[in-house]
Amino acid sequence: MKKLINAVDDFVRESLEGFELAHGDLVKVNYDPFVVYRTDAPRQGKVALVSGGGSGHEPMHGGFVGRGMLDAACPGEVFTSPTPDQMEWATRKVDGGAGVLHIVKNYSGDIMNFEMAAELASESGTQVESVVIDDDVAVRDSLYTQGRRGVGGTVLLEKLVGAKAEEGSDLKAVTELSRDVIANVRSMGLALTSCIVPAAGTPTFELGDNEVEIGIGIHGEPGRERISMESADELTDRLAGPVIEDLGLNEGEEVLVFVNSMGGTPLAELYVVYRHVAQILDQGGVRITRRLIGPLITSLEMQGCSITILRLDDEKTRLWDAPVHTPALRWGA
Amino acid sequence: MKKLINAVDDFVRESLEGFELAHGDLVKVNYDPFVVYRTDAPRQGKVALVSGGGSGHEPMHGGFVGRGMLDAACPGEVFTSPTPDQMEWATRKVDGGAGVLHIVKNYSGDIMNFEMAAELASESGTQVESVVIDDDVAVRDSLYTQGRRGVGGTVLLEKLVGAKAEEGSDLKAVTELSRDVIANVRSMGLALTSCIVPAAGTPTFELGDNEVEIGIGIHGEPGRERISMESADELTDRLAGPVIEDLGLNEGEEVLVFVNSMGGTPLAELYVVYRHVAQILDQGGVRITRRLIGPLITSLEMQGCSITILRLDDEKTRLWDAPVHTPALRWGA
Amino acid sequence: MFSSEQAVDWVRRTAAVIGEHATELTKLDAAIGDGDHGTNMARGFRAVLERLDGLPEGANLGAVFKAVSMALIGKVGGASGPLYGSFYLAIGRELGDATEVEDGAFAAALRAGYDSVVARGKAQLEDKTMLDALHPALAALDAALADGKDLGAALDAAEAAAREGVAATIPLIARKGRASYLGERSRDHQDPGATSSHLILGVLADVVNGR
Amino acid sequence: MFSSEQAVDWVRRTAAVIGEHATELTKLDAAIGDGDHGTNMARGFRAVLERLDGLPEGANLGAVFKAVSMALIGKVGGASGPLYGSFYLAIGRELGDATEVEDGAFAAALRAGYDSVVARGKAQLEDKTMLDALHPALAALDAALADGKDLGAALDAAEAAAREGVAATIPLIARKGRASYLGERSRDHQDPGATSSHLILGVLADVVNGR
Ligand SMILES: Nc1ncnc2c1ncn2[C@@H]1O[C@H](COP(=O)(O)OP(=O)(O)O)[C@@H](O)[C@H]1O
Ligand SMILES: Nc1ncnc2c1ncn2[C@@H]1O[C@H](COP(=O)(O)OP(=O)(O)O)[C@@H](O)[C@H]1O
Ligand SMILES: [Mg+2]
Ligand SMILES: [Mg+2]
Ligand SMILES: [Mg+2]
Ligand SMILES: [Mg+2]
Repeated sequence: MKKLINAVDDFVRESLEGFELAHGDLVKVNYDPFVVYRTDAPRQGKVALVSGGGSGHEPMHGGFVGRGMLDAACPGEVFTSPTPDQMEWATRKVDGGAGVLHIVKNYSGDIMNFEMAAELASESGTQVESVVIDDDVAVRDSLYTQGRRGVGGTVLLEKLVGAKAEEGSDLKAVTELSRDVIANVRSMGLALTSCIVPAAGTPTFELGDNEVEIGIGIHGEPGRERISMESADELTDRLAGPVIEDLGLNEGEEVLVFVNSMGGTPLAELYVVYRHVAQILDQGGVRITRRLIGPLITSLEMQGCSITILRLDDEKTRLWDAPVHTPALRWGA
Repeated sequence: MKKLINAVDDFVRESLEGFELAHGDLVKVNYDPFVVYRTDAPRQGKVALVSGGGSGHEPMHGGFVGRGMLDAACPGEVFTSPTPDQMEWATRKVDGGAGVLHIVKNYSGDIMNFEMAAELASESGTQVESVVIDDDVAVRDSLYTQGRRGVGGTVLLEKLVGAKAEEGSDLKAVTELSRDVIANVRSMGLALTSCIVPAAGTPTFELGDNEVEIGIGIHGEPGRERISMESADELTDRLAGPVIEDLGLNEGEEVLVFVNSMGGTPLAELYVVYRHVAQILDQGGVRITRRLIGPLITSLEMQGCSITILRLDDEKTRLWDAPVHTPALRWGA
Repeated sequence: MFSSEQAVDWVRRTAAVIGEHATELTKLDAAIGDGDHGTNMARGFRAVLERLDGLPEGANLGAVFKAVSMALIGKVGGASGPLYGSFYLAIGRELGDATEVEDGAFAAALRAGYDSVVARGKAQLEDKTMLDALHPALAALDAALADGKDLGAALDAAEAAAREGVAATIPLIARKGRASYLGERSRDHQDPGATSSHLILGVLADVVNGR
Repeated sequence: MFSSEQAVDWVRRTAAVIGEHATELTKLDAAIGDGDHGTNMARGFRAVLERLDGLPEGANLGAVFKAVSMALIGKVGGASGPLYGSFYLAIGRELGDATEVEDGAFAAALRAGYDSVVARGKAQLEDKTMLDALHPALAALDAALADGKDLGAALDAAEAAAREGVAATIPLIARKGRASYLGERSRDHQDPGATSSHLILGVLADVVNGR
């Protein structure tokens, strides 16, 4: 394992220290327990957004803390859900009296830890709502299983809901928008290589020189099928197809397309993928009116990509365009 | 070789097509010859900036075309200098009557191709100046050799000079600022893995499981020495030391620190590196007042990083903060 | 009878055993999860040891298990953190300020721990989770005690049942936890959480039997 | 005598030979450069072939070499693009609208090509570049012609000298081009550009000798 780290056990903390040193104008970091929060927290009267998840997905979530997006993020160990004390600390810290929304990705660990935190926080009188995002169409949904994972849609959710909260909407409206976004966003990803979890030191899975894992999760969980390597356009068809179908997109609709790198895939290749997504949607008469391209929800150094499509309406488009100023996403400010 | 590409020969063009589809509000792409240029070019009375170099370093340079930065960029084949017809086409296209500055990285190929283009363009009456950036301290400089390579400093140069030109400064002033920036910026990089040039299909160089290439170029040119793996802090010392020494930084000075990923190294590791750079400079009494962290001048999927330090003064700080709106860098707009 | 001393002994030795099996647990999790179960559990039980050092001499059973649960909830993360945290939390709540309890009372406490794992995780039997090791084990424990066996013998029966439960997870298709994302492909793999549950019960049997 | 037909033949056969040796050239460049010399040259000479197809029957020498140079300048990129582009451009300028020239005139044209490579690249002998193959070759060519040898024999001498020149680049430390960044480490590697120059002259000798 060759990584730019010191002691494995110090990786998350040292990375957070560098992050705070770099972006101290926007964020502060608490180290026990780990919480990244806005320097201006709590914002009185504003609904506060708290998200969190395992580390190794940078810039998500810490990179999305700041004006127009999250109030706090709770980084767990690499690929491991954060613990309730983190979410509780964050919730108390950013609560501005208007309530706190927990943005949770659909993993049993994340859900249970956030649940415990919400229980603790409500005991102390804070009003907490939580929403669970499950946009990964690679996982067939069912009442009897864990259901779909939360992946790329999380980034878009945090941007849109962050803008809504920044506008001064109340907890009910912010929560409703979250559910609306979750209902209108889908994703699917693939891996060309595995990643190496520092604590493990060896690749999470083995992938042959000519193999691709389709439907990979963001934690190196194996996907639904393993195929032999294909062209970028063919692979793009495999990801975009299920996403478009599951969204039930119709001619004339407007969407935001998000092509994400798993960490190790360079930007130039993402544009090759975006090119074909645009061709596919164009053939279907769907209009791409907004887009996001880059490594925003990653799996350490994994090579691969994911495609996320969000159905837009006027409000979502307006909220997407609203100013955002965080370490990882910035415009209009 | 597993990459998200179609036919190898179509890679650069298809990536540019995706890039134009994604960022058509900011840039247009000409396909014969390849040139990325601002949608609003030529800007009458504004000094125009033209840069270029091999592809495979995305987002550089095409991602830096737009308001407050470049007017045009000429992408060559992967890791191969663009050809004179590209620079000539770009120069004519963006010339707004106030002259054109060619920003050239110090590689014999880049220099010779830009030279030929400048000769052709001046024949047709356009006033062309050119500056050569050579910030890589890994290469020992000498009158008798090619001299240092142009690496990370190029990104900072293009931002600062872009802001200067946007302000309406004339060709002389813009050229002088360029030379001033070049005199005050130094870089050095390392590689943990090689990259694979699509046309070659095999790694440019072999690096053992425990080896690091110190002083790597951005084209997978071997560096100055190969050592066995060390901790992030030790490796950071190896890069930052020569950079700081060569810049001759003194206590009390202000700098911009740019920690760059070679493409395959995840953001979380860059922050570990940034953390230690900050510690080193802090010990030396040097103040980091601006910073840039991310994959901005890459070598395809190579794992590794580079550290660039720019000595700041009031003007450079002001120009850094000036609004920029390009596909890859955006603030204040 | 089960005493605070045995409780501390159980937990300390569990920490050691989890440490020894961390790599194995992580490997199992890498196959159908995300490859961190061993690391999570080892990190959690290291924190448990620190907490125990902070406990006063002769602390009661409630205090011991509360400390264990807080350490796990605060350090394990993932799915197993809240689950094992709830497990020990409920055991401690059940045993309260006693420093020694009857076999039946201890068995009832373990049952309360199990119920709270179910409440937290909302999994069902044969979802390929730790429940598939814990449930048969506690059933065997109760049955053995009902037959008049002593706690040591009953816990050996429980350990054996847990071991079978772990083996029985192999053919199952996961319906909870990360492994569930794999659907069919989760078959033919042993569940890591069931495996760690079996290890924990094994240590308990050894402690009570003075091995 | 050297004719337009021979010129076209030279260039077409060069395209084939470069294609065959592309991988070798790229390998050499990967060792001390950036691993694209073969790809660059092959891409350039494919463009050359297209240009030649566009040339009118019996085009003069100036037109042929101008076409070659434009194709290379427009398609090779890198360092070798402008350099070989300048090489053929100067040759063409020198030969102008003739369709056939004396041996001495052709040798002088090659010399002019060489001079313009020097002017463009500002390299010196023993900088470990294509100059180290071209220079000894042209010296041998001139000497042989001065001895009264015919062009074919003189070009064989030139090819032999170029081959030695290529070998002589191996111990050199590069002072120009990417290889120069390696300093000491550029030693013990053969220069790719010198190698391609030798291939080009080899084809010329074959063509003129009717091989
Ligand atoms: N809802 C649940 N109920 C009971 N046990 C569960 C549940 N979800 C997961 N588990 C157990 O947790 C184990 C995985 O734990 P761990 O790897 O530490 O957490 P994570 O899956 O978040 O990485 C699984 O093997 C399974 O036994
Ligand atoms: N200044 C120069 N003068 C003469 N030849 C040069 C010069 N710089 C480079 N070369 C030649 O060019 C060759 C490399 O060509 P190529 O790999 O195609 O370009 P690049 O180095 O830009 O990738 C070197 O092997 C060397 O022979
Ligand atoms: Mg986990
Ligand atoms: Mg090159
Ligand atoms: Mg796990
Ligand atoms: Mg080369």
